[in-house]
Amino acid sequence: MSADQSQRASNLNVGRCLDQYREMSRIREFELAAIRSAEEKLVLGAIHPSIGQEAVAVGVCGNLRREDIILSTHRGHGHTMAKGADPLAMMRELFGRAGGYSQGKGGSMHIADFKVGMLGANGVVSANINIAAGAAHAIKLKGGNEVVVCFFGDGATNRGPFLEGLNWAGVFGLPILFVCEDNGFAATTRTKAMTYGAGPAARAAAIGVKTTEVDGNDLLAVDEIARDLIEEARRGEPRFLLAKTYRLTGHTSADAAPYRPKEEVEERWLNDPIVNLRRALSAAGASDADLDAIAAKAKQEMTEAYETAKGTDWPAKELAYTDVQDIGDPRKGAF
Amino acid sequence: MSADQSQRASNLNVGRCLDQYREMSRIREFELAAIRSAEEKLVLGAIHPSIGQEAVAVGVCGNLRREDIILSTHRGHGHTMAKGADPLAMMRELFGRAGGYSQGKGGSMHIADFKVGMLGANGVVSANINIAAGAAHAIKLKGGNEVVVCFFGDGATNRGPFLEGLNWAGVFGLPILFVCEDNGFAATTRTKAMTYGAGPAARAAAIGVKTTEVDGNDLLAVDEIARDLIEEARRGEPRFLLAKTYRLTGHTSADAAPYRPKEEVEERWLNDPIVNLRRALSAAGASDADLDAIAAKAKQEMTEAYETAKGTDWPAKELAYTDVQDIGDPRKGAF
Amino acid sequence: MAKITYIEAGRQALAEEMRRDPLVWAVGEDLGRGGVFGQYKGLTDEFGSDRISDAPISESCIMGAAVGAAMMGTRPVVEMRFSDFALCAVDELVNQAAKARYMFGGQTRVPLVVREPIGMWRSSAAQHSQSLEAWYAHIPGLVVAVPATPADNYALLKAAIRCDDPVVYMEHKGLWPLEGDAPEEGVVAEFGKARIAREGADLTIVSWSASVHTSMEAAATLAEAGIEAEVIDLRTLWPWDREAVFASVEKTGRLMVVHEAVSVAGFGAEIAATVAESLHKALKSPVKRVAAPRIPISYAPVLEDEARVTAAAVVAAAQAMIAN
Amino acid sequence: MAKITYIEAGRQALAEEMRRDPLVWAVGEDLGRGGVFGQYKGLTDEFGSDRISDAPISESCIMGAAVGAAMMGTRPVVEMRFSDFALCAVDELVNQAAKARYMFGGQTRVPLVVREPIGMWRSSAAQHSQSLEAWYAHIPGLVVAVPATPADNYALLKAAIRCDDPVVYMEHKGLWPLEGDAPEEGVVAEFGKARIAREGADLTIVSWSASVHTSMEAAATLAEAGIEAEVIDLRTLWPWDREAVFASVEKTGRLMVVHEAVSVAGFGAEIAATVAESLHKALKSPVKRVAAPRIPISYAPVLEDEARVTAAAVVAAAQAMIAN
Ligand SMILES: Cc1ncc(C[n+]2csc(CCOP(=O)(O)OP(=O)(O)O)c2C)c(N)n1
Ligand SMILES: Cc1ncc(C[n+]2csc(CCOP(=O)(O)OP(=O)(O)O)c2C)c(N)n1
Ligand SMILES: [Mg+2]
Ligand SMILES: [Mg+2]
Repeated sequence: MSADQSQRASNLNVGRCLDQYREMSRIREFELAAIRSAEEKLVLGAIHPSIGQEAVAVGVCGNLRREDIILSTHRGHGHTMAKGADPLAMMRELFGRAGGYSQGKGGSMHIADFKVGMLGANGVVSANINIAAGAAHAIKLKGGNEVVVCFFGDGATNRGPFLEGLNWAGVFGLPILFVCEDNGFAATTRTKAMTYGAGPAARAAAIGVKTTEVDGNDLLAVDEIARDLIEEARRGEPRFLLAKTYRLTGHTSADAAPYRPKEEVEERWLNDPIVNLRRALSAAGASDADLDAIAAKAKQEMTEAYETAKGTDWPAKELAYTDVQDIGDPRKGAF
Repeated sequence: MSADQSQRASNLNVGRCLDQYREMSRIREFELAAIRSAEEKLVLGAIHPSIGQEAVAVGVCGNLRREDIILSTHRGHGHTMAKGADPLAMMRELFGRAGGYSQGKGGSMHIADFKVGMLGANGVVSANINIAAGAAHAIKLKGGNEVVVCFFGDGATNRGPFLEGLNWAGVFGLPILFVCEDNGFAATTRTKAMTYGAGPAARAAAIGVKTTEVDGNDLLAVDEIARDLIEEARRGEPRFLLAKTYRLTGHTSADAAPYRPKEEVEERWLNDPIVNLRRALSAAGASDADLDAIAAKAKQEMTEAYETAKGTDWPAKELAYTDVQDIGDPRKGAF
Repeated sequence: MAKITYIEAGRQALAEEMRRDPLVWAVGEDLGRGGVFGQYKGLTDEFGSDRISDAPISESCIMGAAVGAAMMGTRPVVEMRFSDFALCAVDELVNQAAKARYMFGGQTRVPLVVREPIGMWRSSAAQHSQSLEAWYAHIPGLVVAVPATPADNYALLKAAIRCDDPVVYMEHKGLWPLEGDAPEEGVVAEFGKARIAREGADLTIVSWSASVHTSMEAAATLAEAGIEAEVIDLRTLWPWDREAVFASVEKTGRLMVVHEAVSVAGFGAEIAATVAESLHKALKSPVKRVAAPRIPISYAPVLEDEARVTAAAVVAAAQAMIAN
Repeated sequence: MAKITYIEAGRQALAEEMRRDPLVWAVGEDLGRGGVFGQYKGLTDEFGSDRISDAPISESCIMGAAVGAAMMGTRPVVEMRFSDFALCAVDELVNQAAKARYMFGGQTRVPLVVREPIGMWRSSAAQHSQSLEAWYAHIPGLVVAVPATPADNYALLKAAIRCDDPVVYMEHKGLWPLEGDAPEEGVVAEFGKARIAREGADLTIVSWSASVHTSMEAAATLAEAGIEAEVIDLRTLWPWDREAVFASVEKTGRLMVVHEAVSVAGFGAEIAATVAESLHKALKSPVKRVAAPRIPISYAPVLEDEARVTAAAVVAAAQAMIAN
């Protein structure tokens, strides 16, 4: 491992890292439970697992306050949990049941938890970038001290909002950190094949947003760098973080990803961010017993969420007509 | 003047430069006639004069072949004439008369002359960038040897198509030169105030498109640099040229531009690209008499265009229903 | 009675709402210099450049940022300059603003006003003249306001700013200089309540925005011929005042809808279809739409006029209906 | 008779047109791997990656580049994946593609096909389920095709690719696996010609896309009750086959329009209004629309179904009409 990696490993805070290990394990187990549930047709729509990318979600969100804001994408389970959302309410949403975060109206791509500052996943790639800039704009107008973190993928950097939203954040001096999870793929396409030039970081820097790159599979690195960037952003200097990682599953739980060689994926599994963190924790003296217990507890929590969600009723159908808007009767003129 | 300026001045080709002086004078006189006509309400809609920016249009288009393609913006009169369009058909379009380039359907912002490879001005800022990329894409698919030049303003570089179109040109290796006319303004706003970072050139370079900057008020410089960039682009390597210039008039002919100090404008007039070129030509031995004659002839040509356009009939009203589309009757269900 | 122009009425409404509520702010290109039509003139002096904010030429970010800022509790008023340019921000308006509250199960609101000036205005041609109000009326989650008078541009804009739903607020460019009675100060319109612009017993003309004036002109001409048209100004298309329209048609037995937009799939179809569905037996003659042909809008006046609904066309159609 | 699926019919139509005309090419995200629904599977092997082209996630450039490529004489087939994502490219389609020929006085054509899969499809929720065909029918310059059967997805797609106008080509995601009679090889549909899917004398049901099947199911149920519905599949909305609809309504005296999209300002309003305007006296009962409430589409089936037009709803409405 590199010099500053060993540096970090040596002065690692075991208590904090155990928490982060717990969070990463919980996300992993949530995704695994969701994938199983999709196979069982309990999950009704498409899901985009974040397996392999947990260190980015946990490393970044671990440096946020409850009142801080995040926005996510179609691949949002990890970010949402890392910000403090309840996996049962998430699982219920994936199952389209009562008590889901969106009352069963949204599903995986439209989970939000405004109580913990999670302003929503999004089904439209790159669309959350402008919305996030606006959330930060509101914080500035209100003189608040919160910061916004906007997560998006490498593929999102080929859409217009990437340019418009970063420029906006800079022009207005907004408290926002843009986090690009570069997992190498945009659905079934290798993002590089459709991206000219040096890529997202170079583009962000050219727009004027100070940019940092990090190994997104190294929780300790993400944690340390995110801490600084978030505090700089909080002062109204937008920041951009490119986290290099890898999508260990297919694009959706239904995607076997035949378009990439088995060897590539196997090799990437050797760089599993959870295993990496566990290795560092062991080196720092954490016992296998404790670490196993954390993982087991996470698995059990998600199994319970799965069971409970499975046993939950469908939402009442009247809900289809609520929260459309205040003005006007949505039933008018129908059927 | 700078070293390479004097260098250029010394080996300037008088014959070629006289032609360019003629073109710039014709554009200037066209714009002046159009502005007068707008005051007389002969021009019906808004016009955006290119006075002060003639060297960019002429310097770039002077290196194109007839079959090469250009796309322009709302400020497109200069580009259009420089590519070989007929000022009378343009003036008629501005006056909404028969025989106008768009049969009176488009006006100033929708002039095109497909015969000379001018694929249209555009009323939507930045929209021509994607269209131009597509035109170049078609050339590549057809195995043609033409090149596309896309002109747009500095303000256009804050819209998504700037990112999407440049990336597209690079990914597909298209024969296109992007020319950004940086005149400092986006309507009544100083573009810099709404643009974060180092600006258009840095952004283009970060997207991976090789970028060059030029003094857009120095015809000799634009001519020389454009020649090289166009030949490189023709080989399927997209290029970006940032031409620094200044909008000597208001945003539209009706805009007195009170938002900028008189002194600033007066100072910029001292850098009039036409005067600059004339100075170089005189130094190279061109006689005032010849230069005056060229300017006078240009003025006369545009006065005649004005007179002829003024005396031209309105289009036949049946034309309102033609060229909508092949399929379906546009009159159905109306009135 | 005091008079005011349509543009000034909107300016005053915004200023008053900004005084009343510090969370209201406006954003758009060139607002610092008063906006492209002068709708914001002088407001920067009073409210500063944070609340009357310039913007880069970034329509999708202007709209998208407004969605985020609205979800965070501010009340942005977005200026799109020409409704045509709002077509650069449709995902933000239709996929995001209109659906966020619903998709997130009621956890948020998007109290956003999008000002989208519509309509023909001098020779502005196909990319600066469209009227696409029917599009937004079709989208669940959106409110659509289409003021025809200075008083309504005041009262409806205030209502739009106070509304917790995203409101597509379509002023007509041709009406900016229109003078009319000043509204009662502080009055806030109720969405979905039409205005009877003129009473009449022979036929009902339903209209909105600039076409209300075309309809009134036609009604005056018809009156000379002894035909009394009742002219209804809908003021908002979603919701639209079904009750007022039904009551009038039950009285007159005849419905004509007049609008500037293209007739095919225009909002006139919704009104005509609804009345035909609900009041078939009350109709003395078939419902009738008077709207534009399906052509882009031209630059030359002779061509532009082919897309323009004139009072003469309304009169002719009305006489044909009565004769029928 | 040979059978074919809806998705395969489209794939074959594209392949045949690409063989016939080297200027036809397709572009969209992930096409190299067959496209998100497999509509392009195997085509790269035959035509190469220049003609079955991947694209960055750049909807506005995909559409905008197609406009430029079409003006330069190629015939791009653009894949938007979900019609919802096409909302990121509305300026390119509506302000540019639809208007270029007209704005430039006939100097160019924009022979572009935009494939925009529409409709509800499993639990896809509000941003992956919309049907906005009415929007595009409202825009001068655009053709709108909405195939309901495998045979039509073949014949209409071929017609769209050969058409010199920009065509918004809306396949229904729920129909991909639908099996039906294979079309006669090489057949090219004529736009604006409806298909009588079922003959009947008691009422006319006009529909398109997936709703045609809902209507047919309803018609079968109605037949058991002795009500003979004539079901018309419009196939294209612009142009739409007024003559066929009028002829049927003159025979049956009753018009019902059934579609999946929101009822308010949906294209059903255009058809109902047109029939009410033109055939008032021939109507034995009021025109009727059966379409979706004005709500976003939900994820959970019980909620999603509230936005779904069912055969039962069509049957109930038809019985009410007949009783009327
Ligand atoms: C505007 C838009 N275009 C296309 C899609 C379809 N789509 C969903 S996810 C995805 C890939 C996104 O790649 P990236 O941004 O790298 O995120 P990742 O999936 O890798 O996390 C695509 C193309 C979409 N949802 N929105
Ligand atoms: C999408 C869009 N937004 C706004 C406008 C209004 N508008 C017309 S020209 C202009 C300024 C453009 O500035 P720039 O690109 O620098 O070109 P310049 O006028 O300086 O030549 C604006 C904002 C428009 N036409 N299109
Ligand atoms: Mg990715
Ligand atoms: Mg400029």
